[in-house]
Amino acid sequence: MPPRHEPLPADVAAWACEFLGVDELPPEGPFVPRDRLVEFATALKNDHDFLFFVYCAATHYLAEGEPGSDGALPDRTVVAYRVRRLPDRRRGRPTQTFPFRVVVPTGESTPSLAGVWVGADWQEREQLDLVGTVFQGHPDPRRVMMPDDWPGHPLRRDYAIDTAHFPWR
Amino acid sequence: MRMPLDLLLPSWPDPHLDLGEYDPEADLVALNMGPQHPSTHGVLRVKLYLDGETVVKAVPYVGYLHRGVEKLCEKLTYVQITPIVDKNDYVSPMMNEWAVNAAFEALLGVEPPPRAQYMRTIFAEIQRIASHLISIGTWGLDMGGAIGGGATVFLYCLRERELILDLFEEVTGCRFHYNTHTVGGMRHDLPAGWDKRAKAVLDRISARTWEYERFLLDNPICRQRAEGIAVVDPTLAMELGVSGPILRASGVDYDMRRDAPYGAYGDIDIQVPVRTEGDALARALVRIAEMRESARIASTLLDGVPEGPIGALKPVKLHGAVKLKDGEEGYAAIESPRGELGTYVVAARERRGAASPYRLKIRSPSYHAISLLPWLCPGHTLSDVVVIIGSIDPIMGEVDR
Amino acid sequence: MNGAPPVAASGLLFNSAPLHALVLGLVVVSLCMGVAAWSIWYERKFAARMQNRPGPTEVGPWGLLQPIADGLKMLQKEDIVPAAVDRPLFELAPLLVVVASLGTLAVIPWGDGLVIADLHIGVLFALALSSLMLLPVWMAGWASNNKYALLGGMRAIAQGVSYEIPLLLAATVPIVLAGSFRLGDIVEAQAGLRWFALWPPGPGAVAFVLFFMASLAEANRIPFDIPEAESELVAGVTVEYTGMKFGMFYLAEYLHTLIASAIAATLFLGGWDMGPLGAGVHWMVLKTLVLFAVIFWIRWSWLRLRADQLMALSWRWLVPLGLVLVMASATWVVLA
Amino acid sequence: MNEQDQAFRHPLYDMVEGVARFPGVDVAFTTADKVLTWSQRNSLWVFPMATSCCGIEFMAASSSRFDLDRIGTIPRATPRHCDVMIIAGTITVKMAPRVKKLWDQMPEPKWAIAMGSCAISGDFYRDIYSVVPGVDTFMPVDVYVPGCPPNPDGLLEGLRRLQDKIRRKRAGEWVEPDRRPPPGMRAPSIPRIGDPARSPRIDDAQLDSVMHLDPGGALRRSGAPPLPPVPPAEEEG
Repeated sequence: MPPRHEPLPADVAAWACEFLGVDELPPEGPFVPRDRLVEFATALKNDHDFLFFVYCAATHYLAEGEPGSDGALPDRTVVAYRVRRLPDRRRGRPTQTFPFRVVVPTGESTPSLAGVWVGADWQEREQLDLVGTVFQGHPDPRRVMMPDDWPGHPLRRDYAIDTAHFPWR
Repeated sequence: MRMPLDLLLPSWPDPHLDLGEYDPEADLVALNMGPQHPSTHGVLRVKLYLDGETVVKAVPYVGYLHRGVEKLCEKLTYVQITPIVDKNDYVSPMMNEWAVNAAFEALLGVEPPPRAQYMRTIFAEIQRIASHLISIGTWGLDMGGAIGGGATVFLYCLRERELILDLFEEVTGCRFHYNTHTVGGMRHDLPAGWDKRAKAVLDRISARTWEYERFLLDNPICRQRAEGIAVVDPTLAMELGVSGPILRASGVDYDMRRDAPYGAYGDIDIQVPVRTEGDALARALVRIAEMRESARIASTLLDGVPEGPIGALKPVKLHGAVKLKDGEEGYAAIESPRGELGTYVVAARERRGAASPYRLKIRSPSYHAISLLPWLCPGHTLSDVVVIIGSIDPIMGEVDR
Repeated sequence: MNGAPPVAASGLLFNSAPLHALVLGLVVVSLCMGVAAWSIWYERKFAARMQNRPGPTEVGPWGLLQPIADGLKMLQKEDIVPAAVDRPLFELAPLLVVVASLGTLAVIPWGDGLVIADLHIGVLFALALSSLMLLPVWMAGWASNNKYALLGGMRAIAQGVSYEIPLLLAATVPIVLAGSFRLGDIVEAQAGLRWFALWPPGPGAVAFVLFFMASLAEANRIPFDIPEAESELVAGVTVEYTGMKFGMFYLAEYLHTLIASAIAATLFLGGWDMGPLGAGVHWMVLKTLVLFAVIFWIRWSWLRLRADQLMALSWRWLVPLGLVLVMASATWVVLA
Repeated sequence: MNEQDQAFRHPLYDMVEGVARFPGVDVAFTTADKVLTWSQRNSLWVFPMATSCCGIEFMAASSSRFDLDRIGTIPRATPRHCDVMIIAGTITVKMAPRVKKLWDQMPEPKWAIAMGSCAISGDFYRDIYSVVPGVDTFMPVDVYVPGCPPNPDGLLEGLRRLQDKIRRKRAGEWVEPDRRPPPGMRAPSIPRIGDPARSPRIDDAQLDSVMHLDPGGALRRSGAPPLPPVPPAEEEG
């Protein structure tokens, strides 16, 4: 049976525990407070060699009381990041990834990581467009996929899949 | 008298260049390439600001093929997703199928039987050859024109690709959009004698790759057009998340097949072609070397395909009954012809044990490669832009999803 | 000029020179138009064979009627004149482009005396008219009011100016060797298989290659077809033209190629004369068609150069080479 | 006849009509018309509106094995030179205005082929917010080539059908309009799991708000006028 999750690299996990003040990290990646996100990301990149930006994916969750919500937290977006360091053959280190997440309540914003990894620029733009997460300090906050005058953010849970857009459909 | 252009342009291209800060005497022309243009590989639109014929700023616009695949996947069962994602990277559908099913299997804790793993690996390698053939062919088309030598290159490449499509058609019944992977294994078994036919085709293609390499290296015009064009900085490429042949042509020796083995890649020794030039020619040469290597891998694996079942789950379980745990999320990636093709899945939360994902994101390599364009184009001429777009080989279905 | 007869006294088809020019002109122009049209079929078949495919097969036997179908279809197409174009120039350009190519036919000798107007500055006339092609191309590029067309027109001008000079320099070599500007004299100077492409062993052959290359550039053929590079500029200067107006550009492209082959055959390959094998129109036509096929061969097997590389090639290599060739041929004439 | 009803008319036809009043000339002109039609249908230059997967199959159709050039069909990059637009691939809401514009830029006489189920009906992207459910919602289509993607043979057959259609139209025969594949195929091929927040397909309020764009209600899906009745097939022989 294969592992469900790629194991977190031990040295980074220890550092992250210390940084976040927790004892154990979930295998899906720790939740990082928004105000310390840029600091966390910069340390990951500069001190721990995580140069490769893999993806950034935002997931929208509905608030309590709305149909279909899990009823614990307010209407929010969870942004999941994943970064990777490439194998270091001299030290015999395999390739390792490190995921981390950040919770953004709707109406608030999260700092953009485009200043840390330039690849976050386009990834965050996509999430901004499709999920509606607001990234503070993003260099180019335009829509990517949808036309500029498109109402709403398609990947939000309250957006119906067959929303009509006159006159083309 | 104006300053020479190479002095005006910043040495390190700035994708967010403010055109007001550029030379006020310059008479810039904004040229829209696309969304319908013969060499933007589909519906990519690049807005070029030209000073004479030199590009000052390039702004890619994507989304002309945004089909809402991620939203659609939230409404489908895990098993139904496979044919949908086929259409993302329409040049290598096998890879898409494997990428989503690998993520589902990892979260479900299912491991496909060895025969299925071998079949997946063989199919993936053959598919990689087909994809690179299209890539090289259309790159020739960009450099030589649809009415000219480029078309000859293109049609030679398509000639070989037809052989591969025949192989897949024999297994799955389709020329592409195979829908042959499923959660926990494969749908179609190998027909009798397929391995011999596949080997003959692979030998033939592997011999023909020398033809393409000679075409690239011995042709002075091709060398002039492609050498030193759009050199990709490896650090920038990594930060942008660019992977695959583009990264390997820039000197980064990283290939998920060897460094994070999946499928049957653990059973075989893989030589990863790496070049250090980082220019458009190097990317094409890496692709050609990869074709040769893929043919070798597939031929070797064809010798040792184990007998046994091709699926880990019972067929009755496949339809709608594959369920993941609530709230679980995970990520799995494979090395597609364009780089790391991954799937990020959040399992259902709304109704316990629902058979459809709550959120599914496809991490497509082409999307990251497109974000490289504003860095590569400035300083090159309009004719180079088509060479650059061809050499990073974007597939718009995968970029826009 | 003072009184030199514009038409040679011998070899007339009829007693009257104007009648001779009229009849021969009609025959040559219609034949060349026909050949240019059929050459589209020829090129499509040629390319198809190079690419392992059959090419046109369904329209007429072996697809032979394909150019007729194309031409008749173009006549029936709607003639769109976009609102933003410069209308007089837009309408005039396709006409001029055909006229400029057809004008060159006047001085090409197809046989002994078989020339519409036997000018004694025939070479200059031919080259001047073929470079006049640039004017309508630029007119089309400017008048279309389309950025792709404009870029195509600009490229055409730059390329034309750059390649005129090596073209003229290369054409100077046979002029110096024959000691005449008359195309008929140049052919006669090569009598007995002493082709300028072969005989003065050094400069002639190089000048032939140089002339051929520059003609390719003049006729906008690959690898020098940057004014209408489909992969970059969609269709270059013809991007806004519909129906027969585009058809005229299409035809003029082939005519120009045909004429460039004819001039090259006259200047360097001995024209209608084939030494011991006799002389006649058929040799001239054969040589022209062989050169024509070579142009197709190059077109379907090479890629396209970039605009700045094209200019660099001309100014850095071809112009100095041309100058050297002129001096070498002059030296040859003096020494021989 | 008001101006809107006047289709494009080539000046050649006016000339021809003047001459055709002389007796006996009409026979010659019928022959000439046949020749002209023959040229039209044997020189179909296509504009590949290739957006996605079907575009790859279109490329395969022009490749050595299938070779569209056999019937005189070559792809051209600019719509001004083309006769047939082949819409190969999904058309999204963002792309649709461009497709319409390119279609308008093509000179008459022109034809359109919807290649593949995405262009025909949107296929399983039909209900998605960003996808146009079939190109015939905003432009005319002459021939539908179903498949996902259609084989190159299928595309070749579609072009043959178009040639036949051109011939019969010009000969004055009744040509039954090519229809979409039957309703069973129009439905999304994969059933959906129930979506609690699902809304009706077209919101009537949204339609009414833009009614001035659509005075006759022709764009309204439910109120679309029915197709003209099909005359009974004539008996052969």
